[in-house]
Amino acid sequence: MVKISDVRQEAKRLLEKGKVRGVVGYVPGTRGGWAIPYLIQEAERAEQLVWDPTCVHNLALFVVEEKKEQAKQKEPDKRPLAVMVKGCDSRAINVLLQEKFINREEVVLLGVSCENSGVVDRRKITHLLHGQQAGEIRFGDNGNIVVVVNSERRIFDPQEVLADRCLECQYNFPVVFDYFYGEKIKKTPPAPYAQVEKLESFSLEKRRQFWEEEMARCLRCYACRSVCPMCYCAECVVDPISFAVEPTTTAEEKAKKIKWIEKSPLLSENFVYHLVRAIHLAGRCVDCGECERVCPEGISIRLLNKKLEREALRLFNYVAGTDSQAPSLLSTFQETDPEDFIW
Amino acid sequence: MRKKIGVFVCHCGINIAGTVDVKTVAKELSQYPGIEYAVDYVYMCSDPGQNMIIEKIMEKKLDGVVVACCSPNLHESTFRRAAQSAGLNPFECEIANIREQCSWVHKDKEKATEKAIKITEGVVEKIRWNERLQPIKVPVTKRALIIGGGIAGIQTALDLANSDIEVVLVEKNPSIGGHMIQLSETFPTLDCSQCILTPKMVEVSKHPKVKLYTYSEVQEVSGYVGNFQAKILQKPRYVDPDKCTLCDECSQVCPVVVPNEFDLGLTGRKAVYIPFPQAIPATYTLDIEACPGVLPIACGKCWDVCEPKAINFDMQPEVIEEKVGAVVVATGYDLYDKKNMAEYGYGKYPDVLDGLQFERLLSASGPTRGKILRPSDHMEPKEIVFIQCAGSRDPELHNKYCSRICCMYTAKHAKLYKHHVHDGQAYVFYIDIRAGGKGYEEFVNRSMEEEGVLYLRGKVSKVFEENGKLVVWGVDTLAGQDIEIRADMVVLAMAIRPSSGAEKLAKLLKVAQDSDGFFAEAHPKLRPVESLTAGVFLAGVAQAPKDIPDTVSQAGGAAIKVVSILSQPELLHSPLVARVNKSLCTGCGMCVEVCPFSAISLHEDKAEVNEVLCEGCGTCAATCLRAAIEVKNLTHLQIYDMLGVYLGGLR
Amino acid sequence: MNKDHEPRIVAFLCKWCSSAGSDMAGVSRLEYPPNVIPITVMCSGSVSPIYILSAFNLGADGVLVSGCHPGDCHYIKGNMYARRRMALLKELLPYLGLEPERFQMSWVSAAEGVKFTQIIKDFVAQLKPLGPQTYLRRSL
Amino acid sequence: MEKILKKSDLGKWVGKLSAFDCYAPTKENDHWEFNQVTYLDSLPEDYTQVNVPLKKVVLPNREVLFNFEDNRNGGPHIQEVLPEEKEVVVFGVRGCDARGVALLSKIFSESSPDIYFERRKNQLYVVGLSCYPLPGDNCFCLSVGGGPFSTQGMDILLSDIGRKYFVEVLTPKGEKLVELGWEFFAEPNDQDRQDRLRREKKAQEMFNLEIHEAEKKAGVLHHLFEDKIWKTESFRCLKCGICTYLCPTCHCFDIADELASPVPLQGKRVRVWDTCQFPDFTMHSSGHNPRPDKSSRLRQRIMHKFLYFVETYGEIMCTGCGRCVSKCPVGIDIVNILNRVESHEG
Repeated sequence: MVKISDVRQEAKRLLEKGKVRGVVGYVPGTRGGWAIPYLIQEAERAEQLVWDPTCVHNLALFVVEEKKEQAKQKEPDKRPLAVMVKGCDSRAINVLLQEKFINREEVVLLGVSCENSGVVDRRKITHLLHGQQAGEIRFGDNGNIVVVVNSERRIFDPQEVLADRCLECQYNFPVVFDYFYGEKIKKTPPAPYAQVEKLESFSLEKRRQFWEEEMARCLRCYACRSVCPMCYCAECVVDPISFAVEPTTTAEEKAKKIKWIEKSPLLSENFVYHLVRAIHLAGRCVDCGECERVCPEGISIRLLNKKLEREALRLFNYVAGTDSQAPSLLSTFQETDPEDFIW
Repeated sequence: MRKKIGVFVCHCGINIAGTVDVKTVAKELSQYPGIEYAVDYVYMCSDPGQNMIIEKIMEKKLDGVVVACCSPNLHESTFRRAAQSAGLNPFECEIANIREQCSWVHKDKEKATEKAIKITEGVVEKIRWNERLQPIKVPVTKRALIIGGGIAGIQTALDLANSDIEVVLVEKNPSIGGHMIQLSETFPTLDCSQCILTPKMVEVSKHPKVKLYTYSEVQEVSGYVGNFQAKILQKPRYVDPDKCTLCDECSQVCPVVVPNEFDLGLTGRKAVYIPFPQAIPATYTLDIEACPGVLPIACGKCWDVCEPKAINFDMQPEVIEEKVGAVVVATGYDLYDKKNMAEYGYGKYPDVLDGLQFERLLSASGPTRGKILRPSDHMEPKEIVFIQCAGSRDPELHNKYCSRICCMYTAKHAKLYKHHVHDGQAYVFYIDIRAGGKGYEEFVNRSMEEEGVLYLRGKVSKVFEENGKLVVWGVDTLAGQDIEIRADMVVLAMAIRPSSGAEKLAKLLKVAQDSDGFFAEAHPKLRPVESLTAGVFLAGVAQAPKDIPDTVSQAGGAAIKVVSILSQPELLHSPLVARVNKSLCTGCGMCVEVCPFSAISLHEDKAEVNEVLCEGCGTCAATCLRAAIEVKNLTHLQIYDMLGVYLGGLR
Repeated sequence: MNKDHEPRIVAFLCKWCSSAGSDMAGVSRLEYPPNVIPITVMCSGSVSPIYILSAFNLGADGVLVSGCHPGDCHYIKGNMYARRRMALLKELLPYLGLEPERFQMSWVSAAEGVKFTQIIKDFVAQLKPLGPQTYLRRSL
Repeated sequence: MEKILKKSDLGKWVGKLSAFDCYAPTKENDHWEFNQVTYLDSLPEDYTQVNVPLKKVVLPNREVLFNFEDNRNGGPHIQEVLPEEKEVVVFGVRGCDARGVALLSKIFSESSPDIYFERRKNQLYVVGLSCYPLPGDNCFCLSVGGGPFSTQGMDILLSDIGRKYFVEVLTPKGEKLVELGWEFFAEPNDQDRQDRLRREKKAQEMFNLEIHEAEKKAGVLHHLFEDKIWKTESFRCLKCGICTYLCPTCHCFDIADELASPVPLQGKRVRVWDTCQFPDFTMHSSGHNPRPDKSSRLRQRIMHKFLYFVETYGEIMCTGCGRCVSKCPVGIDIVNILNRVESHEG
């Protein structure tokens, strides 16, 4: 079991000694028992840190955000940033290292194990509690999840309440870390690609229908993009204007910004947006599932990522975020790569 | 400002006009937004056609010209020259291919015309964003680095030096000469190898344009075509060549004996030695590995006896930097390692020799002064077996390729053996006889017919010793019977392998190797002496097994390729290269990983393109997740606009 | 389904092999349907997936990417990277319900005018029965 | 005008409204949305709140303003496009959403009328449904001038009082709807009125979220432009558009030209949703961005609702629907922030 007091103590020590410029971790949120990401900069606040199944966020995102923030500072604080990482967060960190977006010295990783369990899916909990508010959600024994409702303790089987991504996860403990809390229990999900395979078993027409219904709902709020630690480009293909503008940029250069995708949430544009997003994440997505969690319309975004994840594994034997030294999926090749699809 | 574009539609006689309604193409284009002028003409590439383009550029003040005609592979340069003569930048002229990709492949005139219009409109959209570019000028260091001092390196060096190009010749051994200097006679004329090589060795060493580094190795090469910087490590030889008088006193007092590499271990040498009498530079070398110690206290006998005080124990390794404009790899070969040939008793029985050892036996300067004697008992072998393809043409166990020289030198060996041992019998086991060179076939036939050498087609399965004889078990596949020969000596025509340092050198020069480890040529037929790395050339066996005449020819070829680069005041490189948008680059280095030419590197977390190395393939552009790198004049925007036109009219 | 639909195809051809191969088809006067508009790029390795998505978005009924055979790439290995990228795209598009026939990759050398011609014929033939591609096509 | 409609008569009444496009909450996956319906037998018992608020009917996330075409011969040609003439009835609108449209009218109708908004609003008939019990844990309409039985912005308000609806007909438009099915409406008695009132009272007691003295926040916020709360609270902000896109009152938009064909030039000018939370929202052509970071954007969202709008229109631009609190992926809580600024004002 992760002893949160150990994490708090280490966070406190790091802050007191000035070894880090802050600790990104989970603290209790304002509404119900749901944790929120927080940047702790005062040692005494380290006591607020929590680790429970509501710690759904991928904190690698905040490493990216903080890095960008520091880059804007005239006198950047060069000290590393400490960050609590779960298995998927740590794999995201690995991809960021692989892509040299961050250096290893820039982060102190407080690795927390998911305790042979995972984080919960808010929708599933809400459904199970019939709208009642959970007061507290914590890890139980054997991967079970304990939910306290109106001071009544209820125990749920992980299958009932865990996020799908956790039920399909093989890395429920950090793969890169400076400190490790909890146990390394290797999980073997029975069918990590079952949902992908199910969709594949549909006829083309049915698949098309499925995705049309999904894509039609997209509001283009870009929460899926914004929450993704891999979407750290300065300028996105869907941005209508260029962020690479300096005072010296000429009007002609500005006119060169290509509008690949219209801003309107037209079905076709939503499709292209999500396709580009998926392709850009090929070999980079660590399936933290945040994109799908944050989607206000509940679009099955993971099904796209998961498909490419499976193809990367099946065709190229590649798993994202496991080796920060290896070349990326698409910046390397094997002579023996499949080509039976080529005429 | 919007470009003023002119469109010139060629009839190409009826080649285009027969299928494409060129008048309609010109008319449609004249109404296309931003088109200043559009016209058709019977032969645009003719002088009147070109003159019309030139006149219209000036008259209409055009700053973009699209010629709709044949494939750009044919007349792009013609029309760009014409545009240039009217004051345009060559990149303000583009070709729309409406012949090979349109009129010649379609029959339906209406559809072909429609397609020709689209193609031309697309090129108009492309040219709108074309930048005026100038060829990238690269200064040239008029010097060449040649790695390897065998016949390939020597010949290249001489050809270059005689073309007034300074040469830096690096040889890792104490003397130049390579394997050729070890040979006795050369096929098919049987002239003495040393006699024909030593004049060249002397010439190269005395040539004012040649700087020779022996006992040296290339450690590092940076830069690019025209501008390489090489770091050369010169190993200390502890003997000052200028003072050494070759009196041999040192060698006589030296207490250490080690196998002599030059004789392939058939003789010994001292720790301080001269590899062979004609060595160049003509000096002794102290083999520090073998020497009991450079401290006088340990031995120092040589130092004591050396009157001119040429021996200097304080010599240090030295790293020398040389700037050169081109590099020639002439690193030659090594024989296939002994340990791989256990079935023939090679390395186990002293009388199983490899081809090079046999050359030494045959050589007048060799261990036996040219007499053929068995290393074991110094008896003349009366029965001798030559085994060809030892380690070659055997994809399962050894090397899959043919080592190419063995058929000929085995024929030579057998012939020379008969010259020495008139009453001896020579057998040759072979798979095929490959004697494709000038005079080669005749040479082999003479060995068989005049010398009575017995050629047996088949493989040898085993060689073992029994009662002082080497028993050779083989099979004659022509007669279909097993053969046992009780021989006095066995000579293996061992496969040749790329020189042991080839892999390291390939990495250091960023030159590709083929699957056998030989340096890969840029094109197997059309660019056999160039590597895929601009400014790095190949000569001799380093590229593939070959004999002396081929090596000399290739050396000459490599030399002229070097001259063609270094004779120019500056190199011109295509400006269609990748460019980084630094504000978008995040320094992930994926472009660095995919660039086939190592043209991209990271500096301060941003990608940087070396425009001289970049070939403009654009693999980086498709790899970059942030569209932070693209190739000039074929940008994402240009592709997007072309797509827009080609697919336009979603109405 | 509109059987008479003339599919609109964009073909990204690498300059050194496939575009030269299409020139060869021309020189040999081989005939193929005029449904393809070629875009010559330097190397198949330079074809970004977004070119293909954008082509469909702008109304292409089919997209072809053609490069040098493995080992023949003018730029040594650009086509090898292309092969990986396109393999993923080839998997992804039908997963979303786009007919797999609409996107194709091929190897065509400079000498293979006949092969190029056949590829275009086959591609057009397999696209015709599918009718217009409206799935990813922008309709305002 | 007050009426009574038996629940079992709802479908019959809606059947009389065939001249209208009728919308009602339907369940998609696990959330509710307004979708067009051909019949409506009942309003679902488990209905809480739609995901995308009513504003999408009057301010759709894509509004075509005009078509343009650059003919080769004829030069540019522009053709105005107005919303389709079609009257729309939306059933089951909660008070917060109806108030949202009412607040939007202040911007799009009152000061300088927007023809697209005007037409859509004029064609819209809002049939509200009062909130008992409260639809969500994060409702706080009561503290921002609304309430579970608010009628602002509605034409009719239905209140569930057991087996029947207590019907408040609020506008001539409402009267028109009732008129079409007059036979199904009865007069309420005192018991009905009491039932309705009792439920309203009860509902008002159910709130567990409130902004203390929301109307005074403007005065407080006035001094907090440089406060560090924006930085600490926005640290976790994703800069996505959920809070604003799902807000019943957020109405920022972008104007874009969408091309059907580049040559000949042909396309549409459209108005699409945009949000102050996107980094490019305030980006100048020069590259300068006056709201360069998440903290300035979070501040803008709150200031606009509780200070700037109050200064201009005298009302808070928040209807307390709670969506931004519930839907924020990182738990940014406008109520909590506003209550905290009060506490450290002194």
